[in-house]
Amino acid sequence: MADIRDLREAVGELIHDGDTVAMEGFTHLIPYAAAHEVIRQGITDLTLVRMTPDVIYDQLIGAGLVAKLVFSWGGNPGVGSLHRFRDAVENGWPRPLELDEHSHAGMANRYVAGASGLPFAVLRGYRGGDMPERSATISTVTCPFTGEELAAVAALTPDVTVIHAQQADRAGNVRLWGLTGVQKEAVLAARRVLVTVEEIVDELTPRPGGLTLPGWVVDAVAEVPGGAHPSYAAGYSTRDNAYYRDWDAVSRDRAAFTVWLETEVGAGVRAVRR
Amino acid sequence: MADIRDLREAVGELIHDGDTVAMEGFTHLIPYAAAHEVIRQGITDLTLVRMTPDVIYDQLIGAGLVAKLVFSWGGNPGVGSLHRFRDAVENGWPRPLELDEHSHAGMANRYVAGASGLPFAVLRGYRGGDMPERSATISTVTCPFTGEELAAVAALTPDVTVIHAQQADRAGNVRLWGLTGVQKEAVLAARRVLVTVEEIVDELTPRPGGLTLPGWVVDAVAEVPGGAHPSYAAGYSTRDNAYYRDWDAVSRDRAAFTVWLETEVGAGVRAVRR
Amino acid sequence: MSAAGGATATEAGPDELMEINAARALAGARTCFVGIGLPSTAANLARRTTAPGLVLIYESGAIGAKPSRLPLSIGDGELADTADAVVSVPEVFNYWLQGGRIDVGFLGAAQVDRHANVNTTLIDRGPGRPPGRLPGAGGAPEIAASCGRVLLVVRHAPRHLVPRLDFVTTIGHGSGPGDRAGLGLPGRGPVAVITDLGVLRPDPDTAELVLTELHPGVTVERARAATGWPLRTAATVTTTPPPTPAELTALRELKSQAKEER
Amino acid sequence: MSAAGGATATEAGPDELMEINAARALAGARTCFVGIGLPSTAANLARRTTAPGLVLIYESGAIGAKPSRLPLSIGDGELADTADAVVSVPEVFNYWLQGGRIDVGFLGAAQVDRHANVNTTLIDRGPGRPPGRLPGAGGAPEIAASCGRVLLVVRHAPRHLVPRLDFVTTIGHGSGPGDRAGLGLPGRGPVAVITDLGVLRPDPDTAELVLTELHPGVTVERARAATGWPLRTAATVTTTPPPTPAELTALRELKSQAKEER
Repeated sequence: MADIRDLREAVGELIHDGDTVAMEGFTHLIPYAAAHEVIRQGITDLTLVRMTPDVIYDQLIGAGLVAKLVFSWGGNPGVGSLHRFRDAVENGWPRPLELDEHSHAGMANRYVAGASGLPFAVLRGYRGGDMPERSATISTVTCPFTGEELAAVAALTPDVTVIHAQQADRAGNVRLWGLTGVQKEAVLAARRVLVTVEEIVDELTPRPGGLTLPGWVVDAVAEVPGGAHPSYAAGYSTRDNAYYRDWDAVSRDRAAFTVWLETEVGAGVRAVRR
Repeated sequence: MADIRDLREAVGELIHDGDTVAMEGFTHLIPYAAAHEVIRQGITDLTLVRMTPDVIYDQLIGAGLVAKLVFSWGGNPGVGSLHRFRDAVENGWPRPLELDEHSHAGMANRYVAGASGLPFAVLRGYRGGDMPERSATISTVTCPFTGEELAAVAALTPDVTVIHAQQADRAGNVRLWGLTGVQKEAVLAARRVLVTVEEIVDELTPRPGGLTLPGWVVDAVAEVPGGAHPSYAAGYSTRDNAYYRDWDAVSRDRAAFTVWLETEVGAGVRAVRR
Repeated sequence: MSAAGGATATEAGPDELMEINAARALAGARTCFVGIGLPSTAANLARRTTAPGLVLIYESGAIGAKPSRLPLSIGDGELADTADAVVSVPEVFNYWLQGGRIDVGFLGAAQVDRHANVNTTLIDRGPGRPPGRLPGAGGAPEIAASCGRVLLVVRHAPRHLVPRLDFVTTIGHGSGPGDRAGLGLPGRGPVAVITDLGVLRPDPDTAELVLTELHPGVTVERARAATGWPLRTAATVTTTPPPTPAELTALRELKSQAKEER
Repeated sequence: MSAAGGATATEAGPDELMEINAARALAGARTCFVGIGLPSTAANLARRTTAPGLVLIYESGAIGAKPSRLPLSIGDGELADTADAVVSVPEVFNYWLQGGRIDVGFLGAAQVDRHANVNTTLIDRGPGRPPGRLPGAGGAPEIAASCGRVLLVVRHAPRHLVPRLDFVTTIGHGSGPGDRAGLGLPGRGPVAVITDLGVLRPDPDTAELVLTELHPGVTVERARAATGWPLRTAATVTTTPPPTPAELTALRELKSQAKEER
């Protein structure tokens, strides 16, 4: 069963320098508070995995903690570019950022393979484009029945997956509802799992369209009300669209970002250790 | 959008001699009424697909309508053998029955491949046993990343899938809840889909743990209260366990079965046409 | 209400006409795979005008979403609340998109070439400079592969309509007729590139994008000057019908609701 | 209440002791993949005795089912109603079983050979007669492959414990040590064959099933006579501890509830 923990302790125990970390959430339920705790603790040399590395990963990349990004779409949804991401890729600031780049279908299936204990997944994808030759995790297999050549993508098995959910009970059973994205697969693909929740309740109420992750597939649960802000938690909060818009100006400028990091997160930009 | 139809008409229009037909439901929500309508209409030379061909398929096989069975476990759950199935396999009565035999994991993944528009699925299965050499739909693929050899199973794409659900609305949107088994995959893998429902309602109420199949993936919906009997429909009925127990005696004897078929379904045993 | 550039209270600006044209292109479609931004605007406008029964499928997992206002993001709560079904992201891509259940996909692009191939990955900025980074593929390669047909929406300018892509993110028609079949791409691929000047469509014989439609008042010469390759014209170039008052009202209502909520 | 053959109000019959032994074998397990019949009886008994926190996973999709009575079928409504989560059948097999999340799997068998391989497919009935048909594999091949360990439960008789299988449905230990690793089977495979006379376990060196435990009053000779191959005994053969009153009461309550509902 999952331990109910303080966020600081849980992050410190579960996430280590050099880990491959997936923080998932498709616009909804993005685990910002946990990411900020990673920044505060200066956990670095991370390989970050996420289908849509939006502002949450822009912040981690800008803080200098990320060596590699595995992703399929990196933008600030509805606003524009991720400037810290671009600065790292284009200019190596504050450190170079290695990329492993996929399509959404490929990333989703990589998590499915990880959750299924398989080394790869099959899809009809990537055909004819330039992506396969840039990635060591895209290959092909031939159907033994039809002879069709299909794309194969390597399984994702993060060291740690972090998600935010609405509720957990005291045994660490986790309940989330609304758009639940690829979170179940990201959790089941990972070696260790940290879940922040809006609320710990005595009993989880069944609810339409939700899903439950049993406590025995979760390592730690931390109660962090508002832990998805500026994204939202259906039933608890709405998306802070102004934050995403304002991020554009903050993130365009290294100095403005550095001030933001110090004042809002309480951390400095890290140099590359290695 | 799905047409709301009379069961007799819907079966007659959607299911044809020689079709590959999947009637799914894992103990729960088994579409018996539709199967009995198939028997009454004498639709024959069928290839039947089902993970657990229980009493519903024993009845179709005994009626002489089935040329081939694709399955993973053929028994009367909690009671014993399927005697009509055994009589067909062991003695060719009333006609020989070709088998394509899989494990549950293989069958489930064959539906997944069909639903996904892929020609095959991959699993870590069948290793070391005698099943692969008896089936043309089990093969292997090699992981291009790790070199591991895994089982490949051919996609299932039934001509028709038939399921029973609790409710549909007037646009043919279907809602089922409780144990929903492999029904979504069986529906999405099929070329045509017939759903019988306990009730047609003005509006589908969201409900925990349920799933909705949009009307535009369903060809016809027929209102058939009790259409899953002797299996059950959670929220509407309970399983008629006595029926399953009594089936053992009815089905052990060809004459008793023939009487049952005439009196309960209103049909005779069919000779092989071809 | 501040209407888009060139628009007045009763006349559409070029961006508005592009959006309305995109919605019109959904007439007759049953299902549409919707990305956020202009595709979402067009699809939601279509539900209010040309395609009232259109089923919207968002890659975030909402199937049959019926938002009462324009969603601000692909994961907007309104999408889940109004959907017929909410499924996982892998299921959207595997069972619904790859399963061949979606009629129309919309794609935006940084670069489109003359065979409607798309780049959303990076921009070459010349020797000695690192390429400019774009968001990447998202769902585009598989949307373009598996939807029944694809609509591209892009502003008409030489930097968007280019002779050669800096990176091939997504195949449209490859290098010409037969390429899609050779690659085993199930859908028909791009059938139109809708711009703020008009519409390009693939020539039936060569699969090269040719000018088939111009907004009122736009000349062929202007469209050619805004295209990065020598743009050919179809035998007949039609003029985009001006928006009906109903179209314009519906579009502006949608967009003003979204603005107010920001 | 009609107790099982040989049982009295305070003493267990051989079937009851087999069921209680199966429940005991679940002590320390966190998760169990449950088939209907004896495995379900044992797993539900374990939840009431040796393993109160045991998570029951049914192949019908119920994860963490906590039935208040013995389910009559694998798709019993009680399973969904009491489960922590209900998932699809493909998800059970892919994410939960193949994903390596299940400690113990139970299997029944028509035939078990000396290396704990299993036949549930067909029985050879001699020349000129077609083989007798059994239900088939069900979940067994992948349960035996992927669960941390496997318990086989079978009546002790020469027709069930055979020198050679008529069909290899499910691999236990293949032809001996190293075979599982060679086949890439992730779990440890069968660790015990629980019968109505005692328990066979694989010899640590040869992986051959040897007699390690006998029910009270059962002799080695009787077990040997009921085994289809020359059965060896472990260095020490223990005697199954008689059931505690709590075990016997819990078992009989479970089974009488099930009978009443029939």
